[in-house]
Amino acid sequence: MQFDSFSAFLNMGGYGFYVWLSFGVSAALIAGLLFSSLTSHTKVIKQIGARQQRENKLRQVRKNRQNSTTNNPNEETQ
Amino acid sequence: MSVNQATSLTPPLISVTNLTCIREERLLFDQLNIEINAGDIVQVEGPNGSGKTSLLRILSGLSQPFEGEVFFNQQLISQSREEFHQDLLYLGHLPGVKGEMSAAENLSFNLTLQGAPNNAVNIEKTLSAVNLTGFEDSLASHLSAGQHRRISLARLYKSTAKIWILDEPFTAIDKQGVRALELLFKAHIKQGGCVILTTHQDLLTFEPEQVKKITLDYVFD
Amino acid sequence: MSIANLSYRAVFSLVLKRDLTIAMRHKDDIINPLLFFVIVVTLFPLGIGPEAQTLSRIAPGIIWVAALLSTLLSLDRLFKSDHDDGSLEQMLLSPHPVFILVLAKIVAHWLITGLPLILIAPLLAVLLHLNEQSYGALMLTLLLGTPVLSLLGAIGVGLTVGIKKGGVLLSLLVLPLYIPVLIFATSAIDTAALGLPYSGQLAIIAALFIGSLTLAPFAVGAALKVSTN
Amino acid sequence: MWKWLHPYANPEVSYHFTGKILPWLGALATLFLSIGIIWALAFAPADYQQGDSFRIFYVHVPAASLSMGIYFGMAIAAFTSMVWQFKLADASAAAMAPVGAIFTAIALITGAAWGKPMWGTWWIWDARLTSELILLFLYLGVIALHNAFEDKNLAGKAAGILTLVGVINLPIIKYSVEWWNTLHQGSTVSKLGKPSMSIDMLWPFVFCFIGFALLVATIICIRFRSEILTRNSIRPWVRTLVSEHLSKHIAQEKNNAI
Repeated sequence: MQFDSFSAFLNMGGYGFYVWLSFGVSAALIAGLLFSSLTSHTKVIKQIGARQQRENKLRQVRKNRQNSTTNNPNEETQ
Repeated sequence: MSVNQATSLTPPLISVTNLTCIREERLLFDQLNIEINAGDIVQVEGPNGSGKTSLLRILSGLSQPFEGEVFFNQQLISQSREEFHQDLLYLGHLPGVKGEMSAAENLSFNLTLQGAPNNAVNIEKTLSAVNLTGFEDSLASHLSAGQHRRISLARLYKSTAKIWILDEPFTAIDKQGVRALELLFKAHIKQGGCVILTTHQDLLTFEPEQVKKITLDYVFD
Repeated sequence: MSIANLSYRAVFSLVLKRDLTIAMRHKDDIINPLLFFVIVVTLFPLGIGPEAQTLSRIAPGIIWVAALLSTLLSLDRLFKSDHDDGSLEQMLLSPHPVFILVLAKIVAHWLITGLPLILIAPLLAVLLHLNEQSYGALMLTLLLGTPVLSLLGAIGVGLTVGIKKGGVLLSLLVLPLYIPVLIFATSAIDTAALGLPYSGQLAIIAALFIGSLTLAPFAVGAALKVSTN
Repeated sequence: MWKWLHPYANPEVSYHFTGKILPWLGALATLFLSIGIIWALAFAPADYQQGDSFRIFYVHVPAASLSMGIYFGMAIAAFTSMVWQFKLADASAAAMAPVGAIFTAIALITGAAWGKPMWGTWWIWDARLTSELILLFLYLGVIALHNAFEDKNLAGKAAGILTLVGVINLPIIKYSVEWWNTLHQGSTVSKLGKPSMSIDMLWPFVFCFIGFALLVATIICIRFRSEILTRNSIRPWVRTLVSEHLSKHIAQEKNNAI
């Protein structure tokens, strides 16, 4: 241990402000990056899920529409 | 979705395998296979946003598909770029006409760039074929959108390319002009060329069974 | 095949002539960047003060930074209008190698915007009390340096031409690439003011010119293919 | 080499592979970083000239060299994707850019905080700081270009071209800035640099460096995985994965509600 007391550790031989500033800003930036990377992963999954649901709905609508337009004439001819 | 039932023995002019296209994370078409032979006229149809323009741009090599390959004379178009482009005439939505140049200058530049033979007399004749007599020397910025389109369509009359890819060639063209263009297409496919086009109206002078259709309807808006 | 094959030189001069014709009929493209150059340079004495000594000290930097900015301003015209009216697609679809077409367009751009800058620069140097020994260096660095600006700038335009609001983005992409030219050019002019030989800096700018001349057209070609996709 | 690499060229395989190594990477990064940082802050000796301000070195130097390293990594990825049409390389380059930009920013800020007690001013046009600043501009350019394209495949290609142009320029810029710096240096300024390091300074530095490198790898891995998902959103494997994930999520929310 290089420092006698906790306050000496904080003081960093008079350079405390600069040392803690650099370590603090670095930690904050990295934490922010880590956080945004993790949330963007779940956001991407949610986006893809939402689009899938929308596409499924559209597919359903199209199928219904096709059934209603193609089935009727078929019944008449048969 | 094969256009041709593989009746001819000659290899197809253009063939496409397993073409998949994604635009803005939307699937436009999936695993498309097409063969286009000399003498074919192909109409690509589908609702707005179904990827007609994207397909034409992929066929011309302007866009890269997400997956799949386009072959010209059984060679990848990326590997035979020069030969392919010599045999290709693509006209997109945009006419490619500079407002600062006259109609004649525009046509002459475009023809020279494509390597088609041209001279002053020829240019005048070609412009008159698209009803632009008297406008040869007027700056294109003074002409209308329809006239711009006709300047770009004028290249068809002098083109030596076998493959014509035309995106909505009939927009802003009157009925007479459409008829003239269709006659031009007929002559072109008779000479062993092929025409691939999108259009909202049906082709008038062609028999319905003469026109091969590619339908794109893989839409999820 | 009945296609009359054009030689590379014929294609080059065809495109060059076309671009020059268009520029001559649309003179704003030549005059506006030039006016911008002049105005930016005249702003500095107004902002800093008219002392001849201060001005002559910073004259090389001012002239070069103004040249960078006015080149940046004019870059937009390089491919934008061709992209918007569809002629760019047609050029990419021509059977000729893309780098020839691109090179012709860049040369045309330099003739339209770079050359007038060089011609008017001595006049502005007088306004800024540039050291008398530095005029030769100023002209030579501009002569070798402005083509580099056009070449590197073309890469940025190629990348941003398909983007709707590409103007600001373009400056972000291009300006960092201009830094070496700026450093060596101003240093050559400074060195000349001291009466020392500046051939070293000139040689480096020449090397940058040769390097960008050989590599940039291919990068621009690739960028345009992405932008028209 | 290619045979060995081939299975990993498949997006699905590399998604699952990175998913497996991710916890290990994260754990190793935490281990090395916590040892390194505590050692650097509390146990490493103070520099005989710079005193305790020297401790900034343990963050500044790893961040600066990693910021350059990530740019070169991006350039290699861009080159691979351009030459071999290797789509995953684009995804990895896209994952690297923001990480590199953040580490460049860290190098700049710690450099300024180190410079203030040393030079008496926050900013000095020192060669290393200046080229770091220009590197930040290059990163921001790549990121901005990436964001300007809506189609991620196109964005990757465009950013790749810019990265390659940048990587050719980077040595030239670095050299020109160094040369410019020596030219304009009036008074002798004590440069930021590595004083002769004693062995009890070296070890914490090694731990910090490896720790930061592992941290970078971890974050790139996380981002890489989301890039793979966005680029392959139409694939069946992504669809099943997403629906499984969402159903699990919904079940969890129900449990929470109860």
